[in-house]
Amino acid sequence: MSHDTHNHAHGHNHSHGGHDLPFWRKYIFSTDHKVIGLQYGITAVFFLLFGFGLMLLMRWQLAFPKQAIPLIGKLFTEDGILSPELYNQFGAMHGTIMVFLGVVPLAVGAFGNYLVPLQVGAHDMAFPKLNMMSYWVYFCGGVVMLASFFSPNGAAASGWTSYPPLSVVADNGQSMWLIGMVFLITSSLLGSVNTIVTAIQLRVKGLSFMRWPVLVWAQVTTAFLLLLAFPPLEAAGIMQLMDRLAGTSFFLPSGLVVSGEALKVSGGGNPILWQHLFWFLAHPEVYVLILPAVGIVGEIIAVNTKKPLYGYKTLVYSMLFLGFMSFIVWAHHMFMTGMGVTMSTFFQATTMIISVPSVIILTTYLLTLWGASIRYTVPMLFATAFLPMFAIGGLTGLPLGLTASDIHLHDTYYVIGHFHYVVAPGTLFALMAGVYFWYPKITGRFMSETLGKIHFWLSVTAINGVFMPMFFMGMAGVSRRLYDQTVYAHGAAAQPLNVIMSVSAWILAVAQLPFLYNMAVSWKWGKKADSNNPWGGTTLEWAASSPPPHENFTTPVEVFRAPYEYSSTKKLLPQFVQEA
Amino acid sequence: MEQPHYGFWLPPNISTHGADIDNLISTLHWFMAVLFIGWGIYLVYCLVKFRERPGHEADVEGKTHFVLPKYIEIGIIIVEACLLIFFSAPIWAKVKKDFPKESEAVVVKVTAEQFAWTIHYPGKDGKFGQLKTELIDGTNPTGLDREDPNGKDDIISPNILNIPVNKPIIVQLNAKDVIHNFFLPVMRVKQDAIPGMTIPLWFQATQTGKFEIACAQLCGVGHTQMRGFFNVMSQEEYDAWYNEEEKSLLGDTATSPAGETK
Amino acid sequence: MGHGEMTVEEVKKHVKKYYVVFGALLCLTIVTVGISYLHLPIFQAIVLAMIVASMKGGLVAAYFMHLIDEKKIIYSMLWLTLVLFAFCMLIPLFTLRGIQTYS
Amino acid sequence: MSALIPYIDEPHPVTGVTNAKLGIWLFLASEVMLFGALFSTLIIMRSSATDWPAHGSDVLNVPLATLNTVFLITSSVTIVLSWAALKMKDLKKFKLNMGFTVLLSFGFLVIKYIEYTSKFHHGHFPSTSTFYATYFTLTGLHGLHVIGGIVTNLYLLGPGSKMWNTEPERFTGRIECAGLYWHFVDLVWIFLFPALYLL
Repeated sequence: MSHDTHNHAHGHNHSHGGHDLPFWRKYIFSTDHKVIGLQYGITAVFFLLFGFGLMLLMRWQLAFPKQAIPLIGKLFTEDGILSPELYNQFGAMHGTIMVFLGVVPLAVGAFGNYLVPLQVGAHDMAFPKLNMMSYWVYFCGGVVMLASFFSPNGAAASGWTSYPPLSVVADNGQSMWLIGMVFLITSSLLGSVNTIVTAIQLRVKGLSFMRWPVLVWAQVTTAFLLLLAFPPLEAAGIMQLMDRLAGTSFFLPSGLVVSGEALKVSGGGNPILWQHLFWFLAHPEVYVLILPAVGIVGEIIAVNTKKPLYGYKTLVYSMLFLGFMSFIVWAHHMFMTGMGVTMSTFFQATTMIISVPSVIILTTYLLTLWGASIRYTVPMLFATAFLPMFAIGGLTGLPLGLTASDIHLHDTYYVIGHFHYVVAPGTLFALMAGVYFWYPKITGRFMSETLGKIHFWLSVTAINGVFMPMFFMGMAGVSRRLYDQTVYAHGAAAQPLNVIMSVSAWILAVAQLPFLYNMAVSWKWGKKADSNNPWGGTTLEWAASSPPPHENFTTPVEVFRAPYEYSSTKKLLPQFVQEA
Repeated sequence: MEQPHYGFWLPPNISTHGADIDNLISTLHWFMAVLFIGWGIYLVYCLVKFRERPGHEADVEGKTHFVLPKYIEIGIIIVEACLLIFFSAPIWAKVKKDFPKESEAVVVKVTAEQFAWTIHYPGKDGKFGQLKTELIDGTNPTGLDREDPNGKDDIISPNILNIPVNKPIIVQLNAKDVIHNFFLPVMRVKQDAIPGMTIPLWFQATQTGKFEIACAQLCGVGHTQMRGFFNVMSQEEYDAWYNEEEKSLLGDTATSPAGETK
Repeated sequence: MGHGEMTVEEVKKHVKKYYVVFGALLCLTIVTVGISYLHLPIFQAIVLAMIVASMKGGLVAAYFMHLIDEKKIIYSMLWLTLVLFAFCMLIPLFTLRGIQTYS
Repeated sequence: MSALIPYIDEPHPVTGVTNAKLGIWLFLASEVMLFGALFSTLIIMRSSATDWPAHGSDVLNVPLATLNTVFLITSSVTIVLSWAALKMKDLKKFKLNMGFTVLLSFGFLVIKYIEYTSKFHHGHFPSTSTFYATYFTLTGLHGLHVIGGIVTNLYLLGPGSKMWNTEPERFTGRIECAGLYWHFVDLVWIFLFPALYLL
């Protein structure tokens, strides 16, 4: 901490801090939000690839049941065939890793950390040390999760939802899963406090709330969701740990008989309680996954259509409403627990209501395209693809949100198709768009357009090959999480779809190679960005130099207008430029 | 009894209430398709028409915007409300609330465990025998007390649910260990089997045939193997099977009062 | 809260208030323990205990945590939290009650 | 680096609060949800339990818990007095009051320890019944919060108080935040006490 806090307002002393720190303070235990953002990003990409890898292995078993995995199968089991034990572990860990260690850290940790302070014109996050701590707590959570694969009977295998009693009677990997989750939750809580305070308190002169870029709105809404929805899961996690380690019976009813033997617990608990507390988080979590993506896509569409976002205020209110409503729809995940008529009607109604702001958000983006002059850069391609993919994901939520149609579709591949459309070609595409879009800001260089286009077209084709067949498979009544669906007659009939999905998934994996190569190589050898604002962006991050220096802005910045406005010459005008 | 035909779409429906569900599903998908194709056409049109090219400037003032979306939005809300009020809620109420009288239905207990289903018929007396945890072993998966007068004639049918056609069936669903899900794809029946709770459900078959029971909730390592069968029989076949089972339980004295067979 | 600019006099006034609140809290503690020895029917007992607890909590929040005179941003955030808190308390209970079972 | 982060020691002109103040309230909001879930569990466990004691006082030690309530309430007063002392620029009085707070919280823990060990002696463990499971988990988590408060308060009493010499405003702000947290811990106990011991 410095001693001259009283002249804080206009950074006269940014010479110290960034340049004379030792390596480990500058790049490892850094308090600079940009370094932490990159740390989050790199770790999250690693976990995304890891979680994706688990699924690639599972997809072999699904496409070719009980056949040895070629080449690498022997690494996992003696005969090279993925065992059902491993299959369940991989399934549970795929979900956990993708959601809690991959997408959220990338969308909230990396993009939030890097961009929110820049977009509000701050020099850093409000609590830089806390920021560093959130990253390292997240890192520890990740290490615990990875380590759980090496516990005696492997990692958690009760699905990412960890429903008790199954998860309570499961092997030790589940305890590590819970401990890992406590770390991840703590990290998210610290991070969201930081994001909210930064966005609200450190706004630069002239930046009123209604001048926040959509990404800031999205990140703040997300932070509120994390802040208020995660604690119940933390409580539930602690209770499940108590059930597992201290022999309590929060989630264990009386009279359990597991593999022929009466369980020696007091009983009297309620397994459904876990589902309530879990989904109290996990439904808002869906919006935690999607809102940052909505924000990123909004920024990219505004810049690449070269016109203001249509209905900025409507968009903002929709996001806030969406965030609020996301807290009262959670039990639509639990229709099949025997829910009564009154409560199921309540949750169906809230679920139908929440579709309204989603449609409004999509509509504002679609309407922004009207009358635009669309520049097809790689980020814009991904952002454009986000729209129909998100639409499919959203629309297929309807039959799942209505109890009657959910009777047939609940817990089938239809569900998997639905939420993957939202999260994979939805959120992940938006995040990739974000990477391409802000890469020149982060490094001062562009990523290759050619490789980017190859990446885009391969990905968009392959990813639909993965997820589109799932709707048909779900219609056919094939349950999710099946090790080998050919056991069932209706499963065997739908099996060819599995082959299509698996092959598409492997193509999708190959399609990511140019992306990774592009990201790595462009850092040093990419085309140089000719200015601080190569895309013609309107928000504050484009006022900083590329890459932004340690304290972001070398000259004081000020905001003069709403984020997406145009000048008298009918061109988009940055927020930070005063019109002559 | 021929094999039902399965494919890439809804499996055949043989229940009385299933047609409503199928109707709702197809209505919903038509609605979704209309919306998606509408958006799609608009999107593609925009992407082509408003691409960046020489001589084309973005209309930053948004003068060309139209008011259609407002009506579309209102339309969507109305359609969703109708789907909920006129389709989903009544179907759910019918499935969950309008139970047939037990006297007119076949009542069975289904108990799920890792990784099998146990189907328990009350026998001729129409009363279920007591279940006692301490009696559970390999041959008695639910711990049925045969000493209990009500339990003597109870039929235990591992993994096979036999039911008569055109007669309502009431299932009392329970689980011994973890949460399972009792899923009859052709019957449009799905209900979590939750330990500690006995949850009722009902359905009525309209065709005979041999079908499958699937577990639709991850229940452990053998989840995929948790496959049961259900046979829908004609009333005569069903009665014949039932009497046969009773006979083998109680000997030829099946028709005599229960007390004598001790 | 505007306590940043408080004068010493104002602080002294506050301190007096703290002592009054302290006394009230002690009294209410005695009251709630006393009520519990009456062994009232469970419903009345719960209602009374929660009323007393809410009064105590209210005093702590209002005076010790200065919520009686706080900024709008804190209020709006806390209202949001309270609404969600209510959802978290009530909805699971209602839903669990709604499950029909035999037993 | 803090040089460039505004509103550390003076309130933001629009929101009217400092960064730390907003931050601690956000944190407390999340704590409200944490305990919300636990209280929700308490209600659900109780409403379905078969062997819940008719009165908590039948199985738990009410006099000790009442004493603990008094301890926590008193410590809440002393911590707010320590903040008022700083407002009056009286570091000594601050230290005295903060010292009392820490002492009282240790007293709370000691009593908790006595309660726990006597329960263990009588063979009552978290695994005994859902009542004990709830009792131990809720009071245990609350106890962890008390320990967290003690660590913070000890730091602010000891090495942390050096900040008074360089940045008095900021230090007062820190004490206010520590106080808010501590009052919250008190608040939770105010509800836990009747819910577990008296009902």
